Amino acid sequence: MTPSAKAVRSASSKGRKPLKPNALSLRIPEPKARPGEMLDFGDLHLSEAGAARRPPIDAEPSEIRDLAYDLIRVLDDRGRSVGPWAPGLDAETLRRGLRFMMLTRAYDERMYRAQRQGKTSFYMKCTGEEAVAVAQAMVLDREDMCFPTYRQQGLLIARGYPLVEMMSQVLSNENDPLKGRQLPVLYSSREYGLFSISGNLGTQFIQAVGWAMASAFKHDVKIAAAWIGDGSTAEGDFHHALTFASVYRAPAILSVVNNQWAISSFHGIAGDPETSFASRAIGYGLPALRVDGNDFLAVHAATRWAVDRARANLGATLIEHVTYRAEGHSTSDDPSQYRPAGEAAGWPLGDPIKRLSRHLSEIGEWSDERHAALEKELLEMVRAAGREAESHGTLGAGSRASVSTMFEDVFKEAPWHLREQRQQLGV
Amino acid sequence: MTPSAKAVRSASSKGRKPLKPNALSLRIPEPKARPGEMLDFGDLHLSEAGAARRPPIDAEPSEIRDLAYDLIRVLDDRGRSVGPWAPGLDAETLRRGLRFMMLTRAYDERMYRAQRQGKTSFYMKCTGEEAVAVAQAMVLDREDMCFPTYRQQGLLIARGYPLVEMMSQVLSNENDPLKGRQLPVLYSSREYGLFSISGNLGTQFIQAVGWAMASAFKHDVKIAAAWIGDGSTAEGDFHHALTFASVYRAPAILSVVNNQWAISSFHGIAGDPETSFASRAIGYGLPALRVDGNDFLAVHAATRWAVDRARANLGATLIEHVTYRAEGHSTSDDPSQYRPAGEAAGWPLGDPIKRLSRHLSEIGEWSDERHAALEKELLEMVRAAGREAESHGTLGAGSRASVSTMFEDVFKEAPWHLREQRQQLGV
Amino acid sequence: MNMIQALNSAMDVMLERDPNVLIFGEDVGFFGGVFRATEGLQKKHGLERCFDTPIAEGGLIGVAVGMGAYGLRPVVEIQFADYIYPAYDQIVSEVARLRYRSAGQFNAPMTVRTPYGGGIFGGQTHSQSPEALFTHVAGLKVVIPSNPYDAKGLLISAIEDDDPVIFLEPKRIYNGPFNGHHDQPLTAWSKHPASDVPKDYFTVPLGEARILRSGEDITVLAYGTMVHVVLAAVDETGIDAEVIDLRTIWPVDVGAITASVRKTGRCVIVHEATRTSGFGAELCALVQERCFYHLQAPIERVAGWDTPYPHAFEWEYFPGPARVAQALRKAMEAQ
Amino acid sequence: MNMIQALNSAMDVMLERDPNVLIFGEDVGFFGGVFRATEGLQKKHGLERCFDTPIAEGGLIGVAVGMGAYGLRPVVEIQFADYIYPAYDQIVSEVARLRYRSAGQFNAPMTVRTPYGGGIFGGQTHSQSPEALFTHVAGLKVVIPSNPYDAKGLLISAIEDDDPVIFLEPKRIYNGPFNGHHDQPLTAWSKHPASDVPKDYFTVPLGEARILRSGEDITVLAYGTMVHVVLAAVDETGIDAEVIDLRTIWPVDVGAITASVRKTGRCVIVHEATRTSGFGAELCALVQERCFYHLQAPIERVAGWDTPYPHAFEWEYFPGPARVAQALRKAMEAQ
Ligand SMILES: Cc1ncc(C[n+]2csc(CCOP(=O)(O)OP(=O)(O)O)c2C)c(N)n1
Ligand SMILES: Cc1ncc(C[n+]2csc(CCOP(=O)(O)OP(=O)(O)O)c2C)c(N)n1
Ligand SMILES: [Mg+2]
Ligand SMILES: [Mg+2]
Repeated sequence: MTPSAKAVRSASSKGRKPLKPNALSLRIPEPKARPGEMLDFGDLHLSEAGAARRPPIDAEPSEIRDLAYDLIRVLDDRGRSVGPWAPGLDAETLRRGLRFMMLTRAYDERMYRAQRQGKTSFYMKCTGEEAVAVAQAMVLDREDMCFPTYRQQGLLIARGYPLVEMMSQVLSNENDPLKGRQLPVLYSSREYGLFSISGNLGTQFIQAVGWAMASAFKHDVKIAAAWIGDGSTAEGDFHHALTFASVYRAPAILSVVNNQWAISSFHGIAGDPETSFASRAIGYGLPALRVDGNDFLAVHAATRWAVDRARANLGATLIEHVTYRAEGHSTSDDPSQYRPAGEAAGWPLGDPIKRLSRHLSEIGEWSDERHAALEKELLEMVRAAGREAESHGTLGAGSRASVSTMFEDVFKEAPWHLREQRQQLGV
Repeated sequence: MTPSAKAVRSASSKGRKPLKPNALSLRIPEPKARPGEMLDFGDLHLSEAGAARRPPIDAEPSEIRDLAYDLIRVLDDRGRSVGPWAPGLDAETLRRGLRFMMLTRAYDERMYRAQRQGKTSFYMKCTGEEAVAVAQAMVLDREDMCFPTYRQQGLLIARGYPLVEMMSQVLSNENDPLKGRQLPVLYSSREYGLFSISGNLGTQFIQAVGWAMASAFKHDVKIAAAWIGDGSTAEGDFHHALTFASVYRAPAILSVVNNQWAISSFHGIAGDPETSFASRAIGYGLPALRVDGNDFLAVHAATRWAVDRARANLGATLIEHVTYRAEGHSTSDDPSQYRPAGEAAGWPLGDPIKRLSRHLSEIGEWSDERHAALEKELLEMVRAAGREAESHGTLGAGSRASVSTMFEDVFKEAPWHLREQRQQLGV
Repeated sequence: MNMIQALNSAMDVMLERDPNVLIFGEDVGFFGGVFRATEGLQKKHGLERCFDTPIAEGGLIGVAVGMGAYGLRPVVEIQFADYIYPAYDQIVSEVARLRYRSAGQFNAPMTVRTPYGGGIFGGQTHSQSPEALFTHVAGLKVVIPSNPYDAKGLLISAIEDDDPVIFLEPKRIYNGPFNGHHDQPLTAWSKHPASDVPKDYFTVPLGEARILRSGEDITVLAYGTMVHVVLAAVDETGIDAEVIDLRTIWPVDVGAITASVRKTGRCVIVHEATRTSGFGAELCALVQERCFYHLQAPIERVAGWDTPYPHAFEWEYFPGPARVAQALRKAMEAQ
Repeated sequence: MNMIQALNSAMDVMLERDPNVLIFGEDVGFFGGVFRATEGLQKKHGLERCFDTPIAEGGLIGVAVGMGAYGLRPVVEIQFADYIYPAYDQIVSEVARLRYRSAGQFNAPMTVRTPYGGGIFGGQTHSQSPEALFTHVAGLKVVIPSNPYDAKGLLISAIEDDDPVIFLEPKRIYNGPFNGHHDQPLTAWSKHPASDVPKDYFTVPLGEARILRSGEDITVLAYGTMVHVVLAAVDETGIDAEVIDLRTIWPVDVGAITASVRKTGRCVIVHEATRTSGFGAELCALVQERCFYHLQAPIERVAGWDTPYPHAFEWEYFPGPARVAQALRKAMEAQ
């Protein structure tokens, strides 16, 4: 527990006067590797695939604290599904999951390029994290409400939300369901059970708990699911969510997507690198699962456990998905400035698409040919959708919602001052 | 884990339409007893005095999670000091502790009556909780900075802050060090290492971590101590404090004073009644101690452990003090409205003053006569101080700070607008 | 009814009429709230219709957003307006913008009740008037009643409104129409016509001011406790003032204000909040923009000083009748 | 220097001069901040002089309060002003009031740097101008530079000031004096005299406005990006306007404002923030209170619309030269 060498060096540097005996010093956590340094994932606590135990869904949280530190993994290195968490999904379901993940990635590629081509202002990919949103969407009922961050586009894709609508939001064009009001990727679809994504981090986590409380209040059967990034767990709303969820036993699935980075800050800035994000739940008396977020089967199984528990009126579960943000934070970011170039490639938990594809092949339900064909099909699909979306306009070119809509929906009906302002603008 | 009978009853009441199969329901926690009902402390997890183990101060937090659920107790039912946490304090120190606790109680009595007599607007007692502030103040160095709530008046008393000054603050008179600006009991004394008490709950917890970080940043040896109520742990700043304390390994003693109640809300509204407040620390990788807050020796010993650890540059410890708010929340409160009358008397952990007094007698260092004499002496002392303080004025009678001071200290120097406003008021 | 009883009655009526209405906040459940506004509601309507929350203002507003998205109409109490700041992010970034950013897919039809204002020796953190911190935020309605009748009628309108409403309750007049003469005994609401409040459902529309006293010489704009202080000052000066109780401060009833000032040619604005960037500044700007050519004197602002609210100086801080009278005379004398 | 370089230089100078200065915020350490304002400072001054924090704005301001009480001078960065709300309680209830409530025993001499304003297609949550939410709070100073020279001089003054300073940086002009003509290429700061910034220590005093253009016919009050928009509009209309860059918006340089308006008899106020209860309202109130008898026309406010900042309507929302020119003409035509 001594401060890192670097910290000490720099603490005593800058020609300060000699330290008092037993002088204190400030510990500033640093990632194991910075650009130009050797990769090092030493602080990542891994378990063997199949090793973690699977308790009954009505287990007391106090009996399963170990699962907040273990890592639930189903797919082993050879692509076999092993251990008590193996969900036993049929090949059809697995192929659907693979398809959604690959479609999500193809969609990201397309929109990333659209931004680079100046067709919109901003974009955010979820490359490497596709399993989280896709597998969870497949476990949730269509009626359950999702409160995501900007990095769960896989939810909409897995729920079959039209690509053209998604793209139109990103392009802020005339077909944008949000009328050009929101930054790209801050989707919203009541119809598809996706709550309006906020630009302010963390707020959705407690809102999801409120939605879940409302469902319980009405003796409904629907549950809520929320996502938050590792970095954002530091916001007060994360604490609020766990507190309210535990006090009122809200039927909610609370996921921390630990992709190791928060823009340029590594996970150790959001919490002591020695512990896990899943373990935050322990102090609230909530059950927690730490899961291999790049293992589609593990995410599916852990989510299934939490969903069944919530539906049985046993309340919320916190799930930490251990994954990796393989690309930049957003189109405004350049990760080569703050982390080693090879980190994504060296990530010990691999790539979720490759791993599920390998598993399907392993069980004789998939092949490189089929994979290549599917890739091609999806690329075509995205291309076609892209062309159609762009025909509705792009940011700053072609059509968009009429300017007068800018003054609508501030209130249900526009009061005098907004009518006046609209007239001033002459629209 | 099924919702409480009451909750179900009332959930299905109000002639709602029959529930769906596996309908969810909202759990609203309720205290075991309300006015007129039988006392019940069944959800209080007690351990035997002497039972809890005492790890070395450099133990890894991950090795001592059990101490977040155990209860550190030193004084047994017969008033003997037992077990590994017995601090082995000399009689002189114990008598000083007793004196400070009794003085705190006498002070509270006097100021409570002063409020009832209309000499001030408001007052808050800490009756039954004296051991927490007094024992901790005696372990901390005089140079360490305290960030208390309104219920740690024992800190000032144990540090020898003049009673007349304290009383003058409560009376908002001409001698009030805070110039009549603050609500009674929101003391501040830089000289005595007590940070300005805020009316807004929880804010001091993260500020204390900042002060501790500053001390470490300057390679100083001072540490910070902060207190927060059980109810206030739900505020975001509690989470912020644990997060920053763990990330930067701040030398701070973070105390949750669990006096069972937050005005009319029982501890189960601030967090699942099944778990402990100490256990909140686990998810941050911080060590936690759950201690009998009415046991002067236990509080002293636990605080000593945490202080030694912090001074060894090993960072913060969260201490939950299990105690009981024996009186109303404040002079504006009437607890008989929401909790059984006998609850204070029936509290299983007894009264801190009686218990320490009994222990001193048990070891032959105290007697009823000496106790009575001390009580009398302190009463006199408080009476004299009260008379002197009141001679400086009381709220709404006699003198107070000059009105023009109302416009000072908003900024270091008063800008034009405050000078103007002061002139408008003609002072 | 006094104001507390009227507020309680409004919530009682709405709990009865609408199964989607629920109430929560710190100490509002079994105990009935520190000001007793929700007394008896849990017992009558059930544990989960009116319950206590953890002490986390940001948390309870966040919960209300999710509940609103589900389809409920939460009525939340923030124990004192001074404690609403931990919820400021949820209110500004979420509650106020949800309808807009989701293009109408989601909204947060909540009512946030909170006692505000001074006059009770509450010191810095039980006396604040933060209304201007909400009028600046697009998407919020801000309502402040000044008597029991309006309190009930406006609260019911607020609960039924599909937009979020910040409902600020002038705690100093919960028990009687305090007029600033702290040295005189407080007259009870029972002696005031507005204490005659129907037991049943009725509404007072949002967005409509009320002319409490019509006059020819000067217009006084006020709300909350200050309405009663102004009436006292007007009496004492004998000035023929038109006194307007704004009731809804945003969107404000600009028509009523403009008509009055164009008639009188003079205007005094009164609030307890600190002067700088207070809501009085917006009122002043609106009036001079719309009535410039009718104004015969500078618009006067009477407000709290730009300091925290100091415990021992309650009455030096509180903008009482004397300061209002002074401003009235000043505005009348100006040519 | 451009504005980022000037800000970086100010912090570099202060880290060098004062061992009690330290810098922290989200991504400000190794990476140097998302706008690169702290680039190189960690490497040069040491890990604990400039470091990353958890994403908890309330937490980092709370930490800064404790550090201030210890005796340090924290300079904290809030990544975007739109994300300052989680810290609002700490700022309003703690930072602003600490000196007052402790009768001067404790103070929080911190500088809170945060990029604000629109013009970058940042949508609702990367474009806000929340200055009025701070000018209403007694105990805070609010500073907004409009060019590199002032940015460095004012930031050094802010860091050295013993009162808390909210330092709002108009992000749209980080790289050049954007004048609102988004269809024209942006001229770089290098072509602007104010880009000539001394490498070493110097200060620009807080509380002093600067007359950027003296004129006889009308006074225009602005700050931040809007200063450049106003200058463009003045050129284009050919109106002989006196343009005042407030620089410190609170406590504002009321003397400079009053003198100018008394001379010109007309006034236009320009800001990006939503109009209602924006800082323009306070300026409008101050001007009509002090210059009533000199005013020949209603004071005009040009401001952001009372809606969130909509992504696709950047230039319809942004108060550009055309809207300013319109207001100038209106104010000039009025009799
Ligand atoms: C309240 C708030 N503070 C800061 C930001 C700026 N910001 C946007 S994303 C981000 C990093 C979030 O990291 P993490 O939570 O780990 O999610 P990830 O991007 O890794 O998915 C930051 C600091 C914000 N949007 N909202
Ligand atoms: C932010 C904030 N919210 C609410 C309040 C009102 N309030 C004052 S004390 C209190 C109860 C606090 O209970 P707890 O934290 O358990 O401390 P205790 O009074 O029991 O010592 C409440 C709700 C406040 N002062 N500040
Ligand atoms: Mg992340
Ligand atoms: Mg308590």
